[in-house]
Amino acid sequence: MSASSRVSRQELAQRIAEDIPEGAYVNLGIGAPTLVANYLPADLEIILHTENGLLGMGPAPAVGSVDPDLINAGKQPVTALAGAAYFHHADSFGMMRGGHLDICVLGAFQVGSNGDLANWSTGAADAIPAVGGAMDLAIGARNVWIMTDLLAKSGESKLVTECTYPLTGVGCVSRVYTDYAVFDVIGNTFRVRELFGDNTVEALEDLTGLNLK
Amino acid sequence: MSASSRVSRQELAQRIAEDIPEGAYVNLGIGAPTLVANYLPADLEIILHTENGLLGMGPAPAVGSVDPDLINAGKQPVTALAGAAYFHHADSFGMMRGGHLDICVLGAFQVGSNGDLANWSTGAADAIPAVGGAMDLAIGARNVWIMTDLLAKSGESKLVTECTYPLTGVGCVSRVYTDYAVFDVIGNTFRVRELFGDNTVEALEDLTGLNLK
Amino acid sequence: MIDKTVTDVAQAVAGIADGSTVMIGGFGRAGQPVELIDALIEQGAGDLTIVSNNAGNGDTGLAALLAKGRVRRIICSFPRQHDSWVFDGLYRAGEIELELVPQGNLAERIRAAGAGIGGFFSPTGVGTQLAEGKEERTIDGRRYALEYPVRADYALISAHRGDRWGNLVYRETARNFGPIMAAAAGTTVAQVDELVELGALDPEAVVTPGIFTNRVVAVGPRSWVRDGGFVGGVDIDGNPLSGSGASR
Amino acid sequence: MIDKTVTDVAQAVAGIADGSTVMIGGFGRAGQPVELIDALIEQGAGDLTIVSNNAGNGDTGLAALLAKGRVRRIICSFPRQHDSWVFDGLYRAGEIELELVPQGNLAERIRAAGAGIGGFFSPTGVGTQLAEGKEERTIDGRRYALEYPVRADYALISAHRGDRWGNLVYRETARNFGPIMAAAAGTTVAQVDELVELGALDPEAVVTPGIFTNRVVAVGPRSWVRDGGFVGGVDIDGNPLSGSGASR
Repeated sequence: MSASSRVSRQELAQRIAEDIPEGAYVNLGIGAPTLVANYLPADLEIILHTENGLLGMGPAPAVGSVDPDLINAGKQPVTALAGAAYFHHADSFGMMRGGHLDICVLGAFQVGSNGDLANWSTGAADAIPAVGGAMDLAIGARNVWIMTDLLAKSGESKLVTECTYPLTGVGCVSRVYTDYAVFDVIGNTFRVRELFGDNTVEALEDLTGLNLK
Repeated sequence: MSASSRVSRQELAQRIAEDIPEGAYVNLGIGAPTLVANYLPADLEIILHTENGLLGMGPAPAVGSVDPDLINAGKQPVTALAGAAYFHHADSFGMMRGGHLDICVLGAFQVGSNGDLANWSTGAADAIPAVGGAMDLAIGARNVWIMTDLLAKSGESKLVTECTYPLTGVGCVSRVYTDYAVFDVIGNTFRVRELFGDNTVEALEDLTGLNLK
Repeated sequence: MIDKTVTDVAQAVAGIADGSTVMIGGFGRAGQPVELIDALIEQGAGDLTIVSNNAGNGDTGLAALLAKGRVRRIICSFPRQHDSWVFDGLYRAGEIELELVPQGNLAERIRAAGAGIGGFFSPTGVGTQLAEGKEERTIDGRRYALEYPVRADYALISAHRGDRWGNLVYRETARNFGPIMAAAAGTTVAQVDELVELGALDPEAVVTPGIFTNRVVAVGPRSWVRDGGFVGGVDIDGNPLSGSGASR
Repeated sequence: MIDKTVTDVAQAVAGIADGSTVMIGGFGRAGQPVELIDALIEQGAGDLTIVSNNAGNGDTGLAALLAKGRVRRIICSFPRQHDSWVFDGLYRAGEIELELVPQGNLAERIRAAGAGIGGFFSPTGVGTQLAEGKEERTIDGRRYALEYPVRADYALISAHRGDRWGNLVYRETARNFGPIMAAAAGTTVAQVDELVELGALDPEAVVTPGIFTNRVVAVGPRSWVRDGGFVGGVDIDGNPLSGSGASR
């Protein structure tokens, strides 16, 4: 598989942004998914939710205009758009848990073909555990999309038949955007939705060890 | 028992008002308990809650200044004091259920010596049922005080060993203000706290059929 | 551009199907979406389940909807009022089902639906007729009954001001059920006195964020408010003091 | 006259006993009651259970409280941060107990305590390690686990403005846990940037009604706000941009 068959993280963010329709309420998870915001078309109104208590989140402020009271879930400075609203944590997570968000984009350690997601803990014995809003996000949006490299640094596929890492949520993922291809999770299997570059389904089967047909 | 031994409804309201300390958060139920507001000392700050969504309720407005958006739980026009706050029904009843109100004053059909309260339904077969906030109020304040005539129009005691009317709340009443005397509910019995006029415990025992000693 | 505004109340209530569950905001006159209720009557949907604190009074609004036989079932806390003759008659005739719910449980069950809570243990009503048959549990020495969410296909609510994203603010105790119903319905329709520009509502003071609102329709100012200020001159039902009571 | 204001942070945290459960507001720097935490350290209470989204970072604030060995147990959602070395060390040494709770469950459990809910079924965490041992139930086809309220003896929170009745408003995302913690504690202590006259806060926009607040202490304006307006000039921790980082 040549490197040219893989899209960059920025290209992937852009690809995801293209799939978000105007009017959608969207939560972009900490890390790579945050990049998606950079590619949302300026002429479309897409409303970003940050679970620490803001709908209508805008881009990062200039350096001198950082407001420590106005941050996102990643504790980075943000701004608020006209039409924004603030609320407390119980209201914010109720918004999520209650199924009001259209799309949430998250990172992953592993995604199971049954839609299970593992993204909060590697299960390492000496790790300091921390979960934050990961589990709430995983079950909280109507569509949970994953943005991830297809392969872990070790070369193993992050798409698996069954997750071996501790789960974040059960059966919650509907789509996975990777650097090789986009997959839908349908009926307990991964289906290739879109291939990037010269990737083929067969080549992805080799890489992942999954039956993708 | 002479009529002079009974206090009027207004006197009883005044008597109750005397027992409410400054700084208390108080809900006055629909009907007679509403009268208590008229006797709260003007120089003391006592904060009235109305469960339809207001803390810091003030007196009724003048006729031309009635605001249909600003009402109490009895759907009567009220005003809001400086320092008031509005909130929605879930927050308002959470305030009550969560034990944040100091005192709630309610009417009663019957009060049991175990503190049970019946005040929402006579159980009549053809009655249209309606409960409103009665049950939430009954269990919702740290101190539930009852304001009532001691005797029903039929002459029967409203203080009973066990309620026969449908219950509003179980074991929730701590004190009963009647036109004859004030009673505390302690350890599954009524204890006379204060006698009005020339009432005696013995005379009240005759009237109620209860052991009050 | 997101624009949730619709131009008239007929559009606002379009699509409500027979058999729907419809929440109707308000407590007394305050917060009652009177224009939307009238539009629902006009629209014609029947076999409805209504969720509302009261069951209508007089011969207008919810009472008129009931009188036309459009309501199969009502979930409410206080159907009986001095002028609830329409409901009373239907109830006595066995022509309407009633689920009577203590007001705070009703509010919390609606809130639970909006917040994705599957059920909760409430102390209200425990040991009374209204908790009969419910699962009971003692937790930390207090008795509770298990209550389930109440959700709806549509919520019809009344707010004071709104913008094209559906952000809403209310006025005084007219807030009552609006914010929780907005979150508990598949489609939330808000009538507002006034539409304002996006950004005109203070984001610190927005009570219902637009995410909960699907349609917004302006119905014009309440008669007791002029240019944003309270002017009074009405009775508790909003009828002019000097008038004949002919207004709704 | 009701006056919940106290003149200094020492009075604000007076009476917190060893063994207390103390909620501490804030998410990141936003809404962190830094002056109250410092006062709590000074006050000396130990054997504490802390409820807070994070477990401290750097060497100040909550981390300093931990470093002094005052905390027996912490209930939080995200203890691990790049600079949470104090917590990390204590945790690895087995010197602090951790109850890890998904952030939304933590928020809802705190809210339940304030609202008198005995327990609730949440879909969050079901099927994961963090719901192991919890009672599970399928309701309307969705799996839920039973969660219990989290309450506290004290809540230490930070708000923007407050009055002598304890009414509070917050600023932007600094609102986070303040309102729900205020309702969930026996004694709620709020530090505010600014005390205002009773009536100065818009009753439509009060976020925490005074009923939930027991003590209010003014700590002076945030350095990035002047005369009520945002002026910036700080980093995300509130340190002056041009400064040496010596400020807290």
